[in-house]
Amino acid sequence: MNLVSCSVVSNHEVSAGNFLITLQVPRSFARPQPGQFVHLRVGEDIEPLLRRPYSLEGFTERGALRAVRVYFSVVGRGSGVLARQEKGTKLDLIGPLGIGFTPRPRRVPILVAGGRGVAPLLFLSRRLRERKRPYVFLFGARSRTDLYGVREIRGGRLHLATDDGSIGYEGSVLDLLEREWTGARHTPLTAEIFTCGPHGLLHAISDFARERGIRCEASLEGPMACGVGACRGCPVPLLPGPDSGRYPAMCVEGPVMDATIVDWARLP
Amino acid sequence: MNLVSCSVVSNHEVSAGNFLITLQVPRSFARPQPGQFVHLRVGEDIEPLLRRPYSLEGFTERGALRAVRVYFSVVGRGSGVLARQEKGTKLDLIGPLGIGFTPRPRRVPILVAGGRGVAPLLFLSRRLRERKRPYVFLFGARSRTDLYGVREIRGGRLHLATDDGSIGYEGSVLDLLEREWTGARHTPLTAEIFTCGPHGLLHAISDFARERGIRCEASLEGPMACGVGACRGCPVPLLPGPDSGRYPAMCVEGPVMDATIVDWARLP
Amino acid sequence: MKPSLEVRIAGLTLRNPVLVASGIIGYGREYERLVDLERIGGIVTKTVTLHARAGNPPPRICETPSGMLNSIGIENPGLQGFLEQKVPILRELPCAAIVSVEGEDVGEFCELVRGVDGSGAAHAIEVNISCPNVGPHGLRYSTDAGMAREVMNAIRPLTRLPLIAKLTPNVTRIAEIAQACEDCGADAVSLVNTFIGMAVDARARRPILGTVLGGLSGPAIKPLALAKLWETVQAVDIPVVGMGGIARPIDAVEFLLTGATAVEVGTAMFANPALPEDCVGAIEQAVAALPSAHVEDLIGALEVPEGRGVIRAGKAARREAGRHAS
Amino acid sequence: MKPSLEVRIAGLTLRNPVLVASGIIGYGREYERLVDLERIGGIVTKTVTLHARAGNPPPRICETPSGMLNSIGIENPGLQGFLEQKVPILRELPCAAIVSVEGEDVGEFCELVRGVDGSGAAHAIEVNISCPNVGPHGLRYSTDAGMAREVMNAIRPLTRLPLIAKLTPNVTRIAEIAQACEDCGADAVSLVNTFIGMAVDARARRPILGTVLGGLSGPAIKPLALAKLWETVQAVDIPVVGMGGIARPIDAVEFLLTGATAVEVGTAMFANPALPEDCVGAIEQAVAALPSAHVEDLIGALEVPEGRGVIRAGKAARREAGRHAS
Ligand SMILES: Cc1cc2nc3c(=O)[nH]c(=O)nc-3n(C[C@H](O)[C@H](O)[C@H](O)COP(=O)(O)OP(=O)(O)OC[C@H]3O[C@@H](n4cnc5c(N)ncnc54)[C@H](O)[C@@H]3O)c2cc1C
Ligand SMILES: Cc1cc2nc3c(=O)[nH]c(=O)nc-3n(C[C@H](O)[C@H](O)[C@H](O)COP(=O)(O)OP(=O)(O)OC[C@H]3O[C@@H](n4cnc5c(N)ncnc54)[C@H](O)[C@@H]3O)c2cc1C
Ligand SMILES: Cc1cc2nc3c(=O)[nH]c(=O)nc-3n(C[C@H](O)[C@H](O)[C@H](O)COP(=O)(O)O)c2cc1C
Ligand SMILES: Cc1cc2nc3c(=O)[nH]c(=O)nc-3n(C[C@H](O)[C@H](O)[C@H](O)COP(=O)(O)O)c2cc1C
Ligand code: FES
Ligand code: FES
Repeated sequence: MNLVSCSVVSNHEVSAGNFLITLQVPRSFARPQPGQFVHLRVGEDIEPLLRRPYSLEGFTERGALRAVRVYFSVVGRGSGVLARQEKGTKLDLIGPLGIGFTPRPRRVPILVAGGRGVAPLLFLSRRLRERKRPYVFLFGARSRTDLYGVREIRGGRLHLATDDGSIGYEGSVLDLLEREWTGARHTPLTAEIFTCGPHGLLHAISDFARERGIRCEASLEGPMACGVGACRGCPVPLLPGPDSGRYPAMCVEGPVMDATIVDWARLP
Repeated sequence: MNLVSCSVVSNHEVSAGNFLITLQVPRSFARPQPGQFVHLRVGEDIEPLLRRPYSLEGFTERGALRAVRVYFSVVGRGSGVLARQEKGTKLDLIGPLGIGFTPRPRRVPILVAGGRGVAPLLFLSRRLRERKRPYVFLFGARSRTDLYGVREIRGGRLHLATDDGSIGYEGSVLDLLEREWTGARHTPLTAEIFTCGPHGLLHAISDFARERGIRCEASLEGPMACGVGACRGCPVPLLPGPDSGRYPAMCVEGPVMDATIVDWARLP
Repeated sequence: MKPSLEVRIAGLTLRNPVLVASGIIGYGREYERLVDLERIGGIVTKTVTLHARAGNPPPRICETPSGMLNSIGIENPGLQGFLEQKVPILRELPCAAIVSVEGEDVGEFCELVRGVDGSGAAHAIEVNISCPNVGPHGLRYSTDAGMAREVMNAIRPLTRLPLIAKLTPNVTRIAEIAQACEDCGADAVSLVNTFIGMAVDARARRPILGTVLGGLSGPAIKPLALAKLWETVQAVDIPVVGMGGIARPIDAVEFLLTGATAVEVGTAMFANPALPEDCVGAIEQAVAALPSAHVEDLIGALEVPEGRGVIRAGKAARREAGRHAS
Repeated sequence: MKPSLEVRIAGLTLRNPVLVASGIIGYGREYERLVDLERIGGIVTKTVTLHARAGNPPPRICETPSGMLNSIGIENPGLQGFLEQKVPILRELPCAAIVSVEGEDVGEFCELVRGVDGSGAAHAIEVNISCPNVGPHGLRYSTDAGMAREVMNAIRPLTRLPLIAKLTPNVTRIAEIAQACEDCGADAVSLVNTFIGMAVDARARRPILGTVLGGLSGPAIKPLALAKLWETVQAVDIPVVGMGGIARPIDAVEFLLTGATAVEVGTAMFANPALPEDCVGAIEQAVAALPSAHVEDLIGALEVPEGRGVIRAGKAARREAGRHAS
């Protein structure tokens, strides 16, 4: 983890309101793991006051160029400023931060993405492919235009779901997961789940996993101030259990966590 | 006076840190007088919170195009945002506001400009020229690159002064005024002064005028909130005299005021 | 059909809960071409004092991060000037005219209330016991429940107009002052006036304001204003008028949800004179989304999770309790 | 030669007047790769309580215009955990380590002070009688001069470490609390802790913070913090540590000019971890511009025009008066 100054290599709108920004980072920026995030200062001004956390969509090392990519939606002031940053602009970021996905050997990773939550899972799928590990990628979104990155998903089995049925299965990616689980005869000893998406979806998936004793890691989101475990502003509420008396900090004990112990109903 | 939405016709840096912005205004924007100002919202965001007051450098009516021009320096957050506004952007402004210059018939107007204070005097000089009234224009600045608009000053006698002597007289425009006054044998009955520039200069010029009984109007600057006389946030301190018990509001009783009654030392 | 947004503050019925705060648009005329007063609930005038005031020396305002400081010092024409010059304007207003007054002592408060009452031009009186910009007097009344009591007790018998006591947030417990006002016959309280603040020009090594201290307003204080409102609505039964930092239309809804019966729009109007009208629009939308489509059901309707249950704030909670009891 | 920026707070000599505020960078380690602690005066630890605290339910933070609300609830490992896990870290710090403590009653304060004193790792103790996030306890001590007295009287005999009482701004007269602390042996006071605030999600009709109320910090409060500082430096003779909203390097100079002997940098560090170092740079520049090149001549050097003369604030004024008298 380091504070580094980076410059915008490119920043473009890939679909309505969704941007892909590529930032050149210096050598001192450590090689990130899928699921890790960067804490980005979107501009130089006092306002917006805080950095914004973003999962990495990818990391490139090509000759002298070392770059990270972030796939983001414009939802408020910070992301609005970020969307306006043009090629060549200097921004600074702290990263890579947090704990990423930790696939276990000899299990089939089932990646379940909801909407823009696809970003860290794309990163993960590329790593799996580099290591020639087969995987399953289930991707649900509102409509086909929101299915960012599908063409990049190679080396794995891909199933799509859209709410409007414009492509793939018409319905929730949760249905895809249920079908995949029974259809492919996965068991908690042969497969595990990695997921990212809206909290409602993650909640449902973690219920699914807990009921069946499946290992399930989810990438969480929530407001952050410091991003490095100092301020204790990003507590993750846990379900009753051995650890439930404390609040792990999402930024250092996450953002990827065992989904089955998170108390989703109390997460902002 | 009206609240109007306008769009940026052009905005470019005419010299280091100094911009000329042209804003198309609708029909409902009244024909402004030289010395009047507009109260500009430099962006859509909450921050900066207040509008920024700017004197008009000019007003154009050509066919369907009705536009105002503002000549401004980047000195802080608001002007910084304004400098980044590109062609086509919508901004809103309130105007025209305040009281402008009021040249009297049959007197020679001597226009004394310091630095970017030239803006409203350029506007005034164009009006005088339209009315075929002769005038004298004394213009002082730090260096020749700061002498914005000199080529436009026609129909009047022009003298330049620069601090660094890069063009014209080396020294203050105040010296030019003293020379002009004695050299051309003006008297308080034959000439009057209109001035705009840094407060230090205006202070000196108003002392010059008061000592000689010359009518002298200066365009003032200071922080403003409402711009329309409601908030009482822009008081002009007056010298001891019949009116000194009250604080005229710069935005409605100015910004152009009788310079000889202003207590410059107490003006922010 | 548009839902009715009418709210009542004692005898005063407002077309809708959006007012313009005192000190922002003078006595209405200054902004007449910028605000459509027919669309809003009313305006509160610049505070009137017994004697005319020239106000404080410049500079009187200073922008701060998401806020501004002011030290106007209640520049106003005094009661006599008000009656002569401003009352005719108020009579013509197409919305409620609430007249703000401030005295240096109880006697002055009485004279002011009598004068304003007699003018016939006021729909209500906002009793400004909260201005931080006029030396010890304002602050004395504003920070001491006992003094607030004295003022309210003295003026209450002098008028049948609704009396709205405007409170300062510069106190440890605003609810105590609010209760004192309620006890002594205030029909409503309004809050907050500005927070005491200061700005420094480090290069010149001088305070920026001519008076050193001034009052902070604008979006910067919205979280503080909401907290003071929340504290107050839980302590009194009279309507509370909320303000402080309203800058986006939805902010007005936040104040109503927290328990305000009406809101006053202040500083942010300088940038956006249409803001009060936009606030009416946002409230209209929020009310239309309610099953009942009643504006009262927005007021205090904040859902506060507590343990497993959900409690409701202030008057809304009491209303609910009443319903259950009956 | 660079001017010396050394300042003293009772027995504590700081390399320069820039500290990091409590609750911002934990106990130093969390930020070790982001801040060069060798360049700053010191850090104040996250507040330690007697028993470990899990903190408040989420959400605990919320951005507001130029500010943020927090309701962390003093999540910390408790005195025992502190002694075991954090003291070894503090010993290694290349700057002063000021340990912040808060008790729920006088007895807890005493145990904490004894424990921290005994650890040998603290250069000073910041006595947090000002946290708004731990229910009535913190607030009781913070808003009542009598309670502040009780705490200070009880702990003063227990340690020779400098005691810095950290004050809440959520009171009518902060100077009274500061004087009470001074009377009872505080070596310094620091201010301000956060202002009580609240945020509402209008669409969800819920408060945003899990605790409804939280503490406001960041640039939004800078004008308020400066005003509280100004009030305090005129009331006490002990050094005052200023903070609240420092976000640009020059802001630190504003606090020194207003009368602070040192400053603490808080919220804005989350965006810019280099801010404390940058503040040192700005102070260095301001000191170098003084004829004396002494940092003490910056402290309280604000020139306040009053009538025709010019007065100086707080300690600077008294120093000056002393010089003239002698
Ligand atoms: C570990 C992590 C990884 C993330 N990865 C991505 C990503 O890859 N792509 C993407 O589009 N978004 C991602 N987010 C969410 C993203 O951080 C927020 O959408 C963003 O901060 C919103 O900022 P804003 O200023 O546009 O919105 P505003 O609503 O104006 O933000 C106001 C405040 O709320 C906080 N906030 C609001 N919503 C969220 C949220 N959902 N999560 C965290 N903070 C929030 C902001 O950080 C800020 O402090 C991630 C969040 C976390 C914690
Ligand atoms: C009637 C009038 C006419 C003006 N005409 C021009 C012009 O033609 N060209 C030009 O470049 N400038 C002009 N100014 C000055 C211009 O308004 C300020 O330079 C500008 O507001 C600074 O804004 P900022 O955000 O960049 O600076 P900041 O310093 O960030 O502004 C902070 C606050 O201080 C106020 N402020 C700071 N300096 C001044 C100042 N000198 N005058 C008024 N307010 C100030 C701002 O309005 C704002 O509220 C005029 C001012 C007035 C009152
Ligand atoms: C320039 C200015 C002048 C004000 N004058 C008065 C006044 O005369 N009387 C009063 O009660 N409040 C006055 N106020 C306070 C406002 O009415 C309001 O209480 C405060 O500004 C908070 O609201 P806001 O943040 O929306 O501005 C004034 C505020 C400003 C900014
Ligand atoms: C996230 C956070 C946690 C804080 N925790 C503490 C704390 O434990 N003890 C304390 O005395 N102050 C705490 N504070 C208050 C700060 O030390 C400081 O007094 C306040 O934030 C004002 O300064 P600022 O505006 O520069 O942040 C905390 C502030 C923040 C933002
Ligand atoms: S954001 Fe500060 S601890 Fe996680
Ligand atoms: S700026 Fe409001 S009265 Fe002039």
